[in-house]
Amino acid sequence: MSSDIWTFIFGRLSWDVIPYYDPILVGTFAVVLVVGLGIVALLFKHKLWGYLWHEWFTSVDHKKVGIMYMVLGLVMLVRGFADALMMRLQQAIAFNGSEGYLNAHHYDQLFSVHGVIMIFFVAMPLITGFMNYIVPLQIGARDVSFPFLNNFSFWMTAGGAVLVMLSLFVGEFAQTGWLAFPPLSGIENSPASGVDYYIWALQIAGVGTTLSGVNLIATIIKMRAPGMTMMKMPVFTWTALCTNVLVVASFPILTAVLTLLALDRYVGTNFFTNDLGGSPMMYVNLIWIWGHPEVYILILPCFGIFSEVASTFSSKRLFGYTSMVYATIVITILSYLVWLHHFFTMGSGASVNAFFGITTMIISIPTGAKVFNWLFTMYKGRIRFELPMMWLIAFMFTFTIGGMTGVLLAVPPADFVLHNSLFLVAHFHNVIIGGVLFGIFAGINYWWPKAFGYKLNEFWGKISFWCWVIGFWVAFAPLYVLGLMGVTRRLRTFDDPSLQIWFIIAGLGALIIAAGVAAMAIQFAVSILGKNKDWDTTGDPWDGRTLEWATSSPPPQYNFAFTPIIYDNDAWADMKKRNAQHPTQGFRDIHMPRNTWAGIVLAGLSVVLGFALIWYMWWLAVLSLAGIVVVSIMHTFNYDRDYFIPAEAVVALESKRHKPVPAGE
Amino acid sequence: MSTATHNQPLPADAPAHPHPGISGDGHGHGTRRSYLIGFALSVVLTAIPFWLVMADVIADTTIATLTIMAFGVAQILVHMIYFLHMNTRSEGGWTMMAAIFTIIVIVIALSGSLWVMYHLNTNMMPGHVMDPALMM
Amino acid sequence: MSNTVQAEPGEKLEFYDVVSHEHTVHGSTQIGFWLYLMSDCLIFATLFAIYGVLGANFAAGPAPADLFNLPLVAASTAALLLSSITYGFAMLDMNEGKQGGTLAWLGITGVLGALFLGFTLYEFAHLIHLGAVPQRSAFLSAFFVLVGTHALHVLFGIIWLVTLLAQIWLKGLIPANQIRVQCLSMFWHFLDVIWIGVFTVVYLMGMLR
Amino acid sequence: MSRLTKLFAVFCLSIVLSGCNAVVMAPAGDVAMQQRDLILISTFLMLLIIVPVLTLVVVFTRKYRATNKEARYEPDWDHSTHLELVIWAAPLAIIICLGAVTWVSTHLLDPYRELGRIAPGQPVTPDMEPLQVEVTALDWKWMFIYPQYNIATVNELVAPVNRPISFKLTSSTVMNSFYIPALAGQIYAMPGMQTQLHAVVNQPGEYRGISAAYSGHGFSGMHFKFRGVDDAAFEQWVTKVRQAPDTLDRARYLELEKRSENVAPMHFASVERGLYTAIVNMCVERDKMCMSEMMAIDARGGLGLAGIGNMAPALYGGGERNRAVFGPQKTYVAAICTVDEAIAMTAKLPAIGAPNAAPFIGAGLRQPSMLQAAGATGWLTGHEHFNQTAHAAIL
Ligand code: HEA
Ligand code: HEA
Ligand code: CUA
Ligand SMILES: [Cu+2]
Repeated sequence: MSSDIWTFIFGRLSWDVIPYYDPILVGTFAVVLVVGLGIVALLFKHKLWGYLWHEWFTSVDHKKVGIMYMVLGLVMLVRGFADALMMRLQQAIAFNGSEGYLNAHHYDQLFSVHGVIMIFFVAMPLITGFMNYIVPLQIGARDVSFPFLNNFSFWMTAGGAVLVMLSLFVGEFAQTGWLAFPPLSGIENSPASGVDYYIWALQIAGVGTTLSGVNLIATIIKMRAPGMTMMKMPVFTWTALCTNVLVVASFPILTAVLTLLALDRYVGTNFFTNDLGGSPMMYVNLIWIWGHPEVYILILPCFGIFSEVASTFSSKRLFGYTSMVYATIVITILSYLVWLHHFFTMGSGASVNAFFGITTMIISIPTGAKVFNWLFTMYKGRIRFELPMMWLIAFMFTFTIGGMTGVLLAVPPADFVLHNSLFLVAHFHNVIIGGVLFGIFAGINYWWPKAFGYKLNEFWGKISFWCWVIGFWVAFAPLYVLGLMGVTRRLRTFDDPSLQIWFIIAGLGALIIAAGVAAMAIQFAVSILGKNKDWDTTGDPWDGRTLEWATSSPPPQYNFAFTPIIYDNDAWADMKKRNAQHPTQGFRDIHMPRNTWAGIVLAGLSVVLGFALIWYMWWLAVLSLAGIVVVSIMHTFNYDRDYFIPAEAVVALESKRHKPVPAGE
Repeated sequence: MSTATHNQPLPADAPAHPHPGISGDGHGHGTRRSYLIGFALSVVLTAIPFWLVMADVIADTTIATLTIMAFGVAQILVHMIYFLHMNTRSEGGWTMMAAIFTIIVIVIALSGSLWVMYHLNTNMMPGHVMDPALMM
Repeated sequence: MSNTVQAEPGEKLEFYDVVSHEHTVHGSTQIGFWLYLMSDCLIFATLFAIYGVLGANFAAGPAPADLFNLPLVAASTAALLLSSITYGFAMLDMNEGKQGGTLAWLGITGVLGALFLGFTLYEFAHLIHLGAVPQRSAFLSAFFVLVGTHALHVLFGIIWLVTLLAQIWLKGLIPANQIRVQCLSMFWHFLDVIWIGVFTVVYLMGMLR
Repeated sequence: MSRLTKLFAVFCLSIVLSGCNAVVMAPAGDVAMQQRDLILISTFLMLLIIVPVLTLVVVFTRKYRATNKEARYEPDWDHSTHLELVIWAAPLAIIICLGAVTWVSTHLLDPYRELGRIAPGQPVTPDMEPLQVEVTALDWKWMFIYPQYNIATVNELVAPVNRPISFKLTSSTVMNSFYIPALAGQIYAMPGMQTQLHAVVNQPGEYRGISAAYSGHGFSGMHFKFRGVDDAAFEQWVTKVRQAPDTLDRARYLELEKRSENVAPMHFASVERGLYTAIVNMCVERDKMCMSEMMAIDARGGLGLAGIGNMAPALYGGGERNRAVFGPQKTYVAAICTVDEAIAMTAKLPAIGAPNAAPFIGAGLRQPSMLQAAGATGWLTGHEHFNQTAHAAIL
């Protein structure tokens, strides 16, 4: 029977799952197709495939991997933002009996996919990108501990993103919210492919995230330059360490929980079902044990970025280094003690709620200490209002208020009226945009000259800055008000016409943000294409204080021809002050890891495996799994993983690039 | 996390430059003797709880449970020390640190989950008054 | 407090490591692998938490006392325990540079691991034959997944072990291979530790209930 | 700086108050009112430190801008023990106050707790018999059973003012959250489980009731009207519902339970005995074992190997309904007792008793008569102190 054969080959994949009836998606698909084909054609025309493959895709250089993470994050930002704009539009018009322009099937995917993309494929890649790029430089290392693993981790993250993007055109995404609570996400209530996309995209990306966490911790522990004790580590590196500790200690929980959900869906076990002893509440409990640390995973590196920015642009040592470090550690540990604040209203009783409410509030103490430390870093400084510094100031305003509303939500009886309301939505966008995104933008502006050798255009940067800050408040302040009006999240239509005005304002705010995004795109374009680029030959355009500024911009493959020796936690500022001279001779061969195709191939096979599992193509699943095993084993038989850059080449590079350190200050 | 290493002077071989060779960084080796001791201990620590349960030695379930768990913990420690060669020195104390942190997280997650779920269940599961006479 | 080293005026500090010893390739492998094990440990912790919470939800079906066969568990525990000491002997031989001994002890370890796996599979088959399938109750789901995940790890360990045998065979006890033997050793003993948790919590405490 | 502080406080307050239809800020029920007060109290407590922080941001960035060569510049000043102490102590102090407020209010406003008062100064008296409402969240509508009146409604909830209401909640398929912003905080409604909520409505009127936890495609339309009416009107309404043609028995419920969106209100003149208990126990289908029975059996160690086969095919919803690819046919555990026996044996979870008024002032938290003379019976000195500070800041 031909249908049997079809089912065997394609599982439950059929023409019906292609949403060709949806004009919005068809339009999107057309655009994606045209742009995609255009890019592919261009790459062929300029014969860039080989370049990309050899110089980027297979590269194990932490700097290139870092940049690839950033590109992935920025591309996915555009997707996540498109979703956000669509939601804003829908919510602005779906009044007075109007259904808006999106049906439930579509809208419910939108907020789920928006949350997933923004958290997993925007914020995570961006901060991982920074950590990858900056940490080895800041600790004076040649690369990360496990360069191959680094490349592999990146491709697994990218693989997850590919699956999410596929769900747009083949099948559907989950319609469950970004954490996919059962029983709603169980097979009975969500039989279609959406939740399976969710599960496998996150599983694949999760493997990458966990491994990159292991990698960066090992790097920070083992690869620090001589003299750099823990308490001389730059603050960004400290926050990176704590973030990755959080990653390694929380992502496995996500992996396990999603596996169990998958088992419920695929083999009919009863972990989170209503019947036969399952407990959906246990899923909620476990996923938040991961979920809460996750938000601190996002914010901690941004705290680090801001610490670097604060001291650099105040031309001053960071105030309270020690308390900064301890605050970071305290936040790390506390973040495991608060998860229940996401489900106060589930009914665990007053004592439990009060306990978790108070532990949650306690987090504002170390966070507050950090805020004050930044403040007193500026105190008695000489503040230069460059773009990163502007983002810092905007952050201090915005994040503090977002943090305050967070503490309000931590008061259980208050949360009983604010939980799942738009007030909550406003809270987390307030901390995520005002904290994480602003931090990332500060970081991009700050480290761009390091990565590419020239500063970003300031004019467009400022326009973008103002659009973002103003746009943010216009877009999200109304949500606070709406939350107080008792409006819940994830609503597609409204029947109270008096609410509409607020949604329209919020929509306008999102448009202002869009202008900010556009300005940022222009900023990048102008800076990249600009004829009279502001080339930086010193490697140290901001008068920086940490080691990444001690090498040229962009840094050579091996980062440092000579490993620096550290005496102070502002190592580079110290070297400048004491007039350290870069050696001009005594170069030696440098040992470097070799590029490898194994990472991208393994991740590719994982994507195929995920796709096969989503669509029940069992033969393909078995094949790709076997492929993964075989390739992995093959990879372990490859002992030839490194090579030496000969001293002469180093000398050539250095003489071309490395200017002697400018004396004094 | 790393309170132990704070502010310590640079160790003789700096972290960035581990000894060449493989077993340098203080990852302990066992000796034949230590392996055998560990093995003997774990045989004993396994046999006793099995015996306790299989021969129904302790009548009180709670005490029996606690005893068995104590044996389990003891044996885990034996394995960590004699087979995994855990000590405060290996890898500059980082293995120990990582293990301790993991244990803390596990304790929090396990006991927290049990605590939370216990309260959730008692607060919302319907009870049932069993009258044995009614059962079949 | 400033962390600056106060240099005496005129004292010359070295700012660059000119006499640099080269980075070793494998300097971070052990700590890295250990960190991975910690993350794996958390996966098991989650499964234990699930078992702790759902382990008594029999859905009016069978309970541990109806299903478990302690002598069988004792036998598989013995196999695993023995395999950890044989692995230990492999490590000792490796440290003494005895390739043959290493290979032999590793081989024995693998066989014992396979034996353990056989016991687990036998138990699963038996339960499924009885109808006590993972789908029957939350308790059975939690049981199968916890024990099954451990078994999967053992399977993975065996595959790794076989690969390693081939690599030692081909390349000898070169440093890269020694590192791998050490990592596998950590993995193997780690599985022991997990198994202690499993037989204590699942089997022994289950029989007590 | 103090002027700025004042300005900011007034600004915040005006935002809060100007949202005149911000129902959370101006609710109609005593419980929600206390929650509103708590929001205000906490916010003011936090502003005590947030406002100075924001002010310092402005002051420092202006004063220490690079172009201002007047300002002191100390590039190596990076530590001050005194300052660090203040930095950690100031948030700590606020959190200690807030933590105390949290601990007390969380217990007082526990939704499981019976009401101690129906309004400030009006304690609940023994002759006030709480109105009982059994709430079931269905896909995608709300069903209310009034056990004392043996009537039921869908998407319409009516309650007499100033009479305590005691809700019991459950759900048929997925998690929902029952929320009437004007009345009281929300609580989840979950299948196979029962949660509780106690509340009272003080002002007559019509309010919105919603589901606050996303539950699927029909979620946006899953709301209902909640009306607070006087006693006479309530009796009238009950009479009206009793005259409805429809009645609610198991069969009708199974039909009602099926998915539907934007459902108009419905009335049921009578309700089959034990229906709600059967819903909570997921044994509306007659041959299915009730949760309570199953849990009691499990507590005694299950049914042994014999129990394995004690399964019945899930007739309702079709045995094939969306089973896992590799899963078995959908089945459920067959009942041993009859459902009625099982229901009869199901124990009701008692609510937590009314708050013990002694350690706290009166019943429930104080009204935020923030600007009125502070009562002498302050239960928390920090709280009193705060009132004065806030007072001072606003004036
Ligand atoms: C990192 C996290 C993150 C970020 C940045 C955002 C950003 C935004 N979010 Fe979102 N949001 C979430 C995380 C995030 N969100 C989560 C977790 C949910 C919950 C999901 C759920 O309910 O399950 C949610 C839900 C959510 C909702 C649903 C509310 C509801 O439930 O009713 C809405 C409604 O409009 C919304 C809007 C927006 C808007 C307008 C932005 C804007 O601020 C968008 C900002 C724009 C950008 C971030 C794009 C910038 C682009 C660039 C800078 C790229 C430039 C580069 C090149 C050109 C190369 N978000
Ligand atoms: C980067 C992300 C991020 C960050 C940093 C935070 C930070 C905080 N969050 Fe937030 N939160 C989210 C992302 C984040 N959150 C997300 C995504 C959700 C929703 C998920 C979902 O449901 O989909 C959420 C939800 C959420 C809830 C659940 C609400 C509900 O579901 O009903 C709560 C409740 O306690 C909460 C609290 C807090 C607190 C107390 C902080 C604190 O860390 C804030 C600390 C900071 C400050 C307080 C400001 C600075 C401090 C001072 C100036 C010192 C003095 C201040 C005081 C003494 C008050 N958050
Ligand atoms: Cu049998 Cu109750
Ligand atoms: Cu949280």
